Amino acid sequence: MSRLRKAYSPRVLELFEALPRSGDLPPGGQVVHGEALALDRGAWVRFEARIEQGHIADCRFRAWGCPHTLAAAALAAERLATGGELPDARGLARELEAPAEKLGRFLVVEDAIQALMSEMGQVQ
Amino acid sequence: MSRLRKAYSPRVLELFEALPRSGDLPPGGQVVHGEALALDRGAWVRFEARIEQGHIADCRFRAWGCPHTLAAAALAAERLATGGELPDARGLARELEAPAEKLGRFLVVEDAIQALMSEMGQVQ
Amino acid sequence: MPTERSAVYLDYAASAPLAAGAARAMAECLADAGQQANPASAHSAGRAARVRVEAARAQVAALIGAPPESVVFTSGATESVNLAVLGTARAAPRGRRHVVTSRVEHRSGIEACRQLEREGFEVTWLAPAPDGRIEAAQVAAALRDDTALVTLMHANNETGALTDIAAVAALCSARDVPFHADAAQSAGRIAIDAPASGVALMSLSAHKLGGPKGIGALYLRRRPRPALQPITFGGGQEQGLRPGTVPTHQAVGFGAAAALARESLATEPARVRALRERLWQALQAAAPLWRNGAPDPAVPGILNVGFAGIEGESLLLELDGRVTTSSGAACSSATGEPSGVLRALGRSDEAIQASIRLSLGQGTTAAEVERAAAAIVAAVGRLRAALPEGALSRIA
Amino acid sequence: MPTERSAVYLDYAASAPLAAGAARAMAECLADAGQQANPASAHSAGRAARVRVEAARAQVAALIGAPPESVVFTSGATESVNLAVLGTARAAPRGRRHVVTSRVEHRSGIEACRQLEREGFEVTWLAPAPDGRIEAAQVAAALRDDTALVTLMHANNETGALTDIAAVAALCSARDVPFHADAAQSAGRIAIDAPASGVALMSLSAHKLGGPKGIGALYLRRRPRPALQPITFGGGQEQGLRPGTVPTHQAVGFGAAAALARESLATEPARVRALRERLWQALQAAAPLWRNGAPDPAVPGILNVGFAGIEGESLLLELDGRVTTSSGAACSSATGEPSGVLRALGRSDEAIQASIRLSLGQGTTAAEVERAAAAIVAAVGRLRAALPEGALSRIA
Ligand SMILES: Cc1ncc(COP(=O)(O)O)c(C=O)c1O
Ligand SMILES: Cc1ncc(COP(=O)(O)O)c(C=O)c1O
Repeated sequence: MSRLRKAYSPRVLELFEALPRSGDLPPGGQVVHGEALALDRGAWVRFEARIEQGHIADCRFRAWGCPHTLAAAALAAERLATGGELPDARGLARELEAPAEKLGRFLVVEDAIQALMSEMGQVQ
Repeated sequence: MSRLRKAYSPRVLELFEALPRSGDLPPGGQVVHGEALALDRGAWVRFEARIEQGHIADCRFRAWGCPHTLAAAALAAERLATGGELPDARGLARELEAPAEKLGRFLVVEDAIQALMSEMGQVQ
Repeated sequence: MPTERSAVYLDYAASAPLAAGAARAMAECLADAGQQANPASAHSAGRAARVRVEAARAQVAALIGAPPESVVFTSGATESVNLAVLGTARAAPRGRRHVVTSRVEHRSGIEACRQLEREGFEVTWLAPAPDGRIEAAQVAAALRDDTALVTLMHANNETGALTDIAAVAALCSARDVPFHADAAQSAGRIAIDAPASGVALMSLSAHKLGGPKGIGALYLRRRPRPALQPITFGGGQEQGLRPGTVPTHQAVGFGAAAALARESLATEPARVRALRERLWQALQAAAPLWRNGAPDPAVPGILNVGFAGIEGESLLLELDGRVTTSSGAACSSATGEPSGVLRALGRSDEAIQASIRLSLGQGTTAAEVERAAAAIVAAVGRLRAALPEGALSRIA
Repeated sequence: MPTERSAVYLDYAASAPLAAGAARAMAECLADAGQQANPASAHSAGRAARVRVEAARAQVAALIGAPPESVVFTSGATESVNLAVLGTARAAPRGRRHVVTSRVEHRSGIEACRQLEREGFEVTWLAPAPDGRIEAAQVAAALRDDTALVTLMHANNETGALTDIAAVAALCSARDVPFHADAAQSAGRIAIDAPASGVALMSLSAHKLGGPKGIGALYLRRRPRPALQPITFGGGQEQGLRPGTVPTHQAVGFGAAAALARESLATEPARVRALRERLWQALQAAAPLWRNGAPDPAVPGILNVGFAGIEGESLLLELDGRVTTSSGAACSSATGEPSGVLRALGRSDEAIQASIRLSLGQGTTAAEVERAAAAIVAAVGRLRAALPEGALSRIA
């Protein structure tokens, strides 16, 4: 493994390389969005989720940021889509084995999730 | 040739290595001495000459000093013994291709020659 | 099993690979016990080492058209710049407490001038034009009766922009002000004649021109010789300006690299410049993008380019194993601070983060340029595919 | 054709030959393009270089029993000493303007303290006892409420005399005064535990212990950490204390040599000491002679010896090609000044000129010692045969 890659956990690399659930949902159904942006903290994240019977049936993300940010957004989209526990910044950091200085970016991810949730609450 | 040797002219090396006419005259005959010493200038030179019919018939030297000083003393002893022109400090420096900072030592050699000459003058 | 293709090295501005001839000369020197004595020693072994050091000094001096006595070895350009800046200012006549420099200097120049501020000097920090250049006219306007020193880089390490050092030197000479040029990024890459340029002092780094890391040089004009207070004190080595045992193998490697660089000056600058422009053309496939700094006047090997919507750390990870390059200045990337040079050019923090410095050199080939461009275009494309709407125009 | 036998190298105190293991590690590093990036760069190649640098730092630190974070790389002990002396004094609390040092320091220590005098510090210059040692009691007597720094060498470079650095450190710690020990001549030659000794700072030089020239290190105690003002400014390398690109191959060579030296500490000191005493015995054939400094406490490899009636330059020329050694300190022999250390021991100028420093190390063998002694005895004999009467007693 290259030296630069060693600066990231295997999970971050895996998610960064595949960027699963990046892009847009296939058209159709009821869709909600959640976006948060803090350019000065180096992150911009947007989720898009299809709602079926009050639950998230599918989810995608788009993001601008460092590898940790992209990985965290991908991980969060996966959790949102599969109905896992709602990820928060600290949980993401733990799961991605991220250094402390990245927490600010994970908070942006958390904010985007919160925005999604609040839009979901409104449409119901 | 070694690098250190390159700091000296071939003539200096030749004289330093052989130190011709160093030591004492064979006993006998009329002998005069000339000595000069300037430890702070790094030189101490003593000539011994056998006088025959008012002329120097043989000459030896003893010296403490750097290679140039020893070479100059040897060269001077040779000149004194063979009746060549009386060497002075500048002449020695030229002949030995010595750097300027050695002149002080050659002046000690010159002083020793002068001392020898003046003792010669007195005994005659 | 497919063999892994090695990454294209486009980070010559951070450090050039050691030239094969320099590596050979160093290895010889390190293997030869006869050259390992202290070059300050009087004995033959010491003298042998000294002869090698002096030959190397002549090679380095020749690279900038200077006599060997005008070159002092240091541990690198960082030390050269510090010695020049701190040394000249501290040795300035009483009452001369003003220094002229720019905001786009290498960190060694910036920090040395900040230290002078702490010592009570007043520093004028010139700002570059949008093309990254500092103009002689700006220096003319900044010079004062109490100016002790003007210090400017010859070529900028991030944009490659060149300063007209002869014009600055003429202005300074007319007012008896010593002018120091940091030529770490230009020496060996373009032709330099230090004495003809009129600069009082010039800093060089070996590892930017194919020599080893850990050695540099400071050129001092012979007449009038600039007054200099050393920054370290000890044995009388290097004309009393830079004490410490001179590392023979390092000097030999620097000398060999300087000689090779000098030979290449007839052809390399044009070749490297053409490759750089070819790279720029090939990168158009990754538009929208922009160039930080102008192609001319500049050293031939630096292309600083920003890609709309891109975040530097992700781009570097995406390029890992394919293209070796730097975001921001290599010298500051250890600290993770955004580039002060690009900021001085008026770029936003996001635009700075979206920029990488691609730097080419002696070993760079056309095939490598194509390979690197393809890798970059692909990487930018993949990252952009995941961007939120609006990011392309906002991150620019 | 007779082959010329190579000269016996007895100048380890000026510079030790590069250890084969260190040369190999450096050559590998220089040949491997993967290790040639700037170790400050973020990319994989830069990280690879950084890993090598950090491994080397750990090796150097281990030699003195210290944690890696406490070691900063410099360009050599001259720079380390300057950084420690100037850096500590300049960073001292207001009102602390007094420095304690000795007359027998290496020129880097002497000149750095002279610079402090120029900056307004008051310096106490301790004089050694006739055996060349500085005693802790002298330091105790010199310490004042306004003392900013005590700086002393651990082993003297001309006589080998050792200072009891733990005793000095204890005195200094009790008064909150940082103590810097210049261990350039002791590190790798005798066991050192820097943290246990309590010194605040310690200077090391790679080329005195089998590493390359042009790299050194400064140890900084972790707690309490001595305050230090850098002497050069720039990128944040080396904890912000010593900017400039860290030369990977140099660090690697230093590390390898330190590791080898560390392994050898179990046996080498006793072996080298025995060889030194054997040399001293063999030289008795050239009596009248004297020893400058005492055999103990001292580093094992240095024998400073004077021969009545001998002039150093002539002796060195006579020994040329047979024994490589120095008259006076190698570091000052470029300037031709007589040794200040021997003068501080009370020797006359003539006695100093009659002295040479024979220094042994890792590569020295018993056969070499015999060969060197025979050559020296013969050389002394030939020069004495030409001495004026009285010179033997006068030049002593
Ligand atoms: C313009 C400029 N000056 C100075 C330096 C410092 O050079 P060195 O690494 O030799 O200390 C660099 C490179 O880092 C540079 O680009
Ligand atoms: C005691 C001592 N300190 C410092 C130095 C300077 O070491 P360097 O050659 O690494 O600058 C030396 C050697 O010259 C020395 O013997």
